Amino acid sequence: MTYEIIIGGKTHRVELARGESGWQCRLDGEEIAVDAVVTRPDVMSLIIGGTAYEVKREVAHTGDTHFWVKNSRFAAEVRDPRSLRSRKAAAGAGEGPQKMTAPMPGKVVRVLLPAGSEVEAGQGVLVVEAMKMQNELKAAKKGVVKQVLTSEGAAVNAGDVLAIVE
Amino acid sequence: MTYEIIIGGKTHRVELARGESGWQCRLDGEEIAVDAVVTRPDVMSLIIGGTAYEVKREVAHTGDTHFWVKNSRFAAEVRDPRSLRSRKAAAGAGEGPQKMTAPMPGKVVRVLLPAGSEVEAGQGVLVVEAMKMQNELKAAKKGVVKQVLTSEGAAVNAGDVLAIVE
Amino acid sequence: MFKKILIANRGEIAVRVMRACREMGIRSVAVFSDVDRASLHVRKADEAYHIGAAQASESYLNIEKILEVARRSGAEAIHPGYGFLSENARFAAACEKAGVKFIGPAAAAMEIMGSKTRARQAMQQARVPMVPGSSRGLEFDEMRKLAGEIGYPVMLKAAAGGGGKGMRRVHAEAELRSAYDAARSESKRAFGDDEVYLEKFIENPRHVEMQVLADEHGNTVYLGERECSVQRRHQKVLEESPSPIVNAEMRARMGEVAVRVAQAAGYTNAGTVEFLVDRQRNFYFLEMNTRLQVEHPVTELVTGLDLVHLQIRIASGEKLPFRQADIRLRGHAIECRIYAEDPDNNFFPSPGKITLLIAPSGPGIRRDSGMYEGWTVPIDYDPLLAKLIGYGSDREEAIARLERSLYEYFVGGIKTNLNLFRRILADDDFRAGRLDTGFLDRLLSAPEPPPERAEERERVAAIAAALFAAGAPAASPNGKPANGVGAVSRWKQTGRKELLRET
Amino acid sequence: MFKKILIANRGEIAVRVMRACREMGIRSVAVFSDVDRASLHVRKADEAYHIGAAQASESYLNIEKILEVARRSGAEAIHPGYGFLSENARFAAACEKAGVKFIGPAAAAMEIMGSKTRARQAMQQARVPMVPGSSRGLEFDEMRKLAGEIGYPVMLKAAAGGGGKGMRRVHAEAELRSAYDAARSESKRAFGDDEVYLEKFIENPRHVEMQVLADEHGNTVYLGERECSVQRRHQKVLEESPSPIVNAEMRARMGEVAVRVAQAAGYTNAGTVEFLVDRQRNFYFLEMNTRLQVEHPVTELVTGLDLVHLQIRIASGEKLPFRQADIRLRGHAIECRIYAEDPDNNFFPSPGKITLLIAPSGPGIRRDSGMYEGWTVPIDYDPLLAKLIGYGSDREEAIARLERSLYEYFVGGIKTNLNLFRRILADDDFRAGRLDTGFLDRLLSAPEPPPERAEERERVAAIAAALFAAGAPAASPNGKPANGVGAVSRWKQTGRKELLRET
Repeated sequence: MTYEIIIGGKTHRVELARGESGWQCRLDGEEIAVDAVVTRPDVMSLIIGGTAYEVKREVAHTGDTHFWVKNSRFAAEVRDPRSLRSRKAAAGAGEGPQKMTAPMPGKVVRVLLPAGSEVEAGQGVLVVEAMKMQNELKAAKKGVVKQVLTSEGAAVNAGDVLAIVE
Repeated sequence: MTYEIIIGGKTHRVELARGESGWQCRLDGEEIAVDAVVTRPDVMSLIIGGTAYEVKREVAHTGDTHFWVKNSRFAAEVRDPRSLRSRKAAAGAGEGPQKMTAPMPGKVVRVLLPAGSEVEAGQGVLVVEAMKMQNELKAAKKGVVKQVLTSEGAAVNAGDVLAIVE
Repeated sequence: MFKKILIANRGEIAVRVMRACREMGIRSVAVFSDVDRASLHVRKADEAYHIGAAQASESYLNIEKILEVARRSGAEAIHPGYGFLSENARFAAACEKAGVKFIGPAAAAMEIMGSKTRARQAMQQARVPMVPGSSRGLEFDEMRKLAGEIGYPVMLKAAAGGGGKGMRRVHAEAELRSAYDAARSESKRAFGDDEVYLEKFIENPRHVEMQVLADEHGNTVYLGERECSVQRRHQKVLEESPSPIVNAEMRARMGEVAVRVAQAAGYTNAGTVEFLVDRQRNFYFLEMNTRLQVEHPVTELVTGLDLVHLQIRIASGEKLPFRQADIRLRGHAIECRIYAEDPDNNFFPSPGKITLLIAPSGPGIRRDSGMYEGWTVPIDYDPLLAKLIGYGSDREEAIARLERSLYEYFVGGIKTNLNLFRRILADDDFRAGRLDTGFLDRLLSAPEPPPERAEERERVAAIAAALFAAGAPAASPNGKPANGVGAVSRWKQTGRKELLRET
Repeated sequence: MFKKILIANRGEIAVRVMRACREMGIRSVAVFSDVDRASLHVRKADEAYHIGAAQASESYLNIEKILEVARRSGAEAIHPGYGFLSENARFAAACEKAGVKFIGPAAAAMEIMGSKTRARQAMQQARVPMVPGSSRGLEFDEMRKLAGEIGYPVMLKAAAGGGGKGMRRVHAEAELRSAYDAARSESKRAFGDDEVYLEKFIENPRHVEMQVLADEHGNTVYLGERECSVQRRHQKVLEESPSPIVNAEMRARMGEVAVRVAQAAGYTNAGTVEFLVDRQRNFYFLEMNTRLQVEHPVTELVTGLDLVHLQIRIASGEKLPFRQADIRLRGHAIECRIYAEDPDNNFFPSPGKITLLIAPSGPGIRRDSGMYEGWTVPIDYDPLLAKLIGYGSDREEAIARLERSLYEYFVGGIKTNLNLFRRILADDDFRAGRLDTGFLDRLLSAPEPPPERAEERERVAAIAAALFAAGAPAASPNGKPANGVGAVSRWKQTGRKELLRET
């Protein structure tokens, strides 16, 4: 079995074969013997060269799959080149217009800058409240508020586009 | 939906209907409104007349299904009269010959009474060791050891018949 | 003693109070909103009643509905927890009128202390040292005038406030208007009251508070201080007891002032007197919190007492079972507030379903939690999920145990601030006890320390991702593992390279 | 200080030692047998090595394999936990020879104490009070003769014994032969040694033990006693500190004898001196356990110290960081040993898969566990799953907290003795502190108390069974619940009957 694992833009090629005991793994061309066992759903214990790792798999509500190694989180895309199946590609960090999205479900409590306003980098455009905290969404760059796609009092979901700054 | 729930030889008839909110339940002819939610697999929170119960479902390795209400365990058989489906019937406590079964997986470390021996009620017939504890299996009644179906050093599974006393 | 207590709260604090009830043989009654049917406090209660919509004003802040449940269930007393109605004197008075004991101070004492401005007035009379400022709520023009007199920077505060809500620091007059409006609106929303007052802003003070307990027979004691300087946006993040800068002599002085404060207000039950401490270790009365604090467990661990048991005993009319001289502090305790928020993304709240939960335990670890695996954290309330408290024979051991337990803690499916605590506890200033209320902002504005062993861990993540995809086998109790002594020859070729070994 | 420690054990104690290592910044090395690949101690370790088959002689008792892993991994010290090799002087000597520090006493002290008979000889010389009996292992004929002289009942004990293994009480000469053979065979199997000696059997004594700590610079202190009288088949089930019958004066006398015992043997590191206490509160030296005890957490909770940290510090050559006068006992702690066994079926072991695990936490609760949900308890080892320890400001509060946490604890899929503790803690004699080693047998021979509210609970079980079968919905954070204030009219018809209400 061969997989391509894409982490932070870098593609790792992992070839797996069952060894006499455990797995024989070739990671980016290097042979590594791995003793792996899933101790409970989404939790894998690995022993590699005597070192023990516990890796947790987490599917974020964005759809990304994270693998936690100790306290380090890695968002990984898994491709199986044979079947050409691929897990959701990571969203590219686009240039051009900035879409301001709701970072969490909540309620829009204030629109600070209406459409057409000029905006400085770091200036607040909207205030969203969730879990009793008000959070200002700030423009990433200087420009103009092109569109405001919500209004005060509106309930929003994580990922909803609330405004566009160009 | 109607179910027959058999607990300790007694059959309860439970009729369920979804109420405007929660469940409308008829238990042995009595109307009871139940607010129930499964909080995690096999754990159900019930509120009945204001009283909160947490019921845990457990499938024992004998195949019996247990329902725990606080610290009380109830082995229950669930029948759906419409479909005539039925969960495993509880094993009847037979008369006649006593089958002595291994209560847990382990190893037979000693056969105290060979086949043909006379045996008093409460007298040990076999010793099984598991988890570093030796446990004597005792005859429930006076009689004769009819058969010994294992031998010293044999590994046994829970439920295996090890000897028969008549 | 009461036979039944209603807990007018949710989350970890409701669970904590219910545990105390069960320990004392008292039945507990939960109330819950639409979105809390499956919450842990409902699972832990003896009785549970739905009281309304998610919005707090329809449920946890709704006095009429809560008293209606008390009546229906026959509860003899109500524990308000913290937040929600806990410092609402109207609620305490309504309880009294309904013949239900409010577990907290009398409404009169709450009214003095619940309003930060009235508290300042009372404390002025009792000659308790205070920060310069107004002792009443101000209209905008008055505020602008006074701020000009005492000089910027100044602090706007909600008179009804607590927990940092409705607070704003203002550096110059130009900022005053928007800060004033924001503080009022936040205060209105959080407490149903928009009175806002002013204090001189003290640069980088420590925030140290003193726990007091008073029975209804005139006995008042203090139980030692808590250092609460680690804050973000005026919200405490980590607390400890004792404070690294308070010695026995200072503790006695501060404790005596705190007892005087409580007595001046005719205070009963558990309360906390907050002080600002400047660099010369002078302390100033800030306010009194007339409730159980979020951070009460650190005091419980160093005193060995159970504050909720004592609250209930006091409310039922019992005398304090000890005197000041009987209180013995021992060891050190630190609490981490685990929030559903994303430290990598401006601490935005992160509600959602908890898909995996691995919780720490073992020596010196106390966990007061309101979450469980499979539970969906609602968006409607404060994002506090749980408190992780470490105890040790000294501060260093408490830190070490917390670090160990944070290593074990995993919450999957939502973001939490667990990694923030790893960073705080490793910080040199923190370890040296050099704390003030600016500590956390400084830490967060510094560049994040580079991830440890990033390359090695990325390679392990890649291997694990592939193995998960390939369907690695679940544990079998009889499986033969791979890296045994019997497999040593293969290790000679591969494992010995130690390319992935962490040393 | 060591950089890496190998833990030659499994289960909760291996996890507990690894936690201490992580807290001290020391890397931990696990060893595991075929059936323990997925066990918690492997998950918690920094490194892990397979050492052989399930049978302990092939793995956890195999000195050569363990030392080979120490060599390969570069571990500088070995912590043996309890059981297995922990009291094996040959192992301590082999460690020394291999240049690996054994975390425990020197082999010479272990040899004296590891053999109960040699210990009796040494203590006779140090004029420590002892129960009449033999001070050496006996052949059957010698034993029959001596037993006749001191009079039945007598106690046969394995010289290498501990934890009740290889012990037999004998009431009359007719029983002696089979008891002798059984004790020898059990001892042989458990300890690899079949020396058996004899003591006069003291009717219903208390079993009280004293914790001692000795550094390698001649300093020895005692840390207070533990009451361990609640036993079944000589196996401790529940322990507490302090003992309900030991006051400060008796503690000082017993502690001083314990220190004398340790010093007479040249003892270093953590050890426990066991005493029998008769009805007149006279105490007799029984034996010294030259290891960390299962029940060490109760001492940790009342002293505020971490015994494993201290063991490691002592082994690395540090001096004790305190003197006898610095030890301050505060509060009360009780430990329940949670076993995979079936109290309703003669306490037969109950290995198998844990299908559901709900673990308690909160105030005053410490949990040292070796299990997790989804783990399969192997059949091959001691059935201890976890320890639940309750702390309170007094004994009553510790009991109340344990009862509360037992209420929360649920282990599904296998049988455990959780309900046994509910019964013990509710017992009048237990609550009054009227304990002796016959306590538990008396409790178990009494008829079981009738189940509480059996009919009501059966009806709830029937309803839940039907709802599970019907596929009751999982929790939704937006679901409208049923028994709200809005639904009150229906409650008038049904709920008000209160047929199912628990009052």
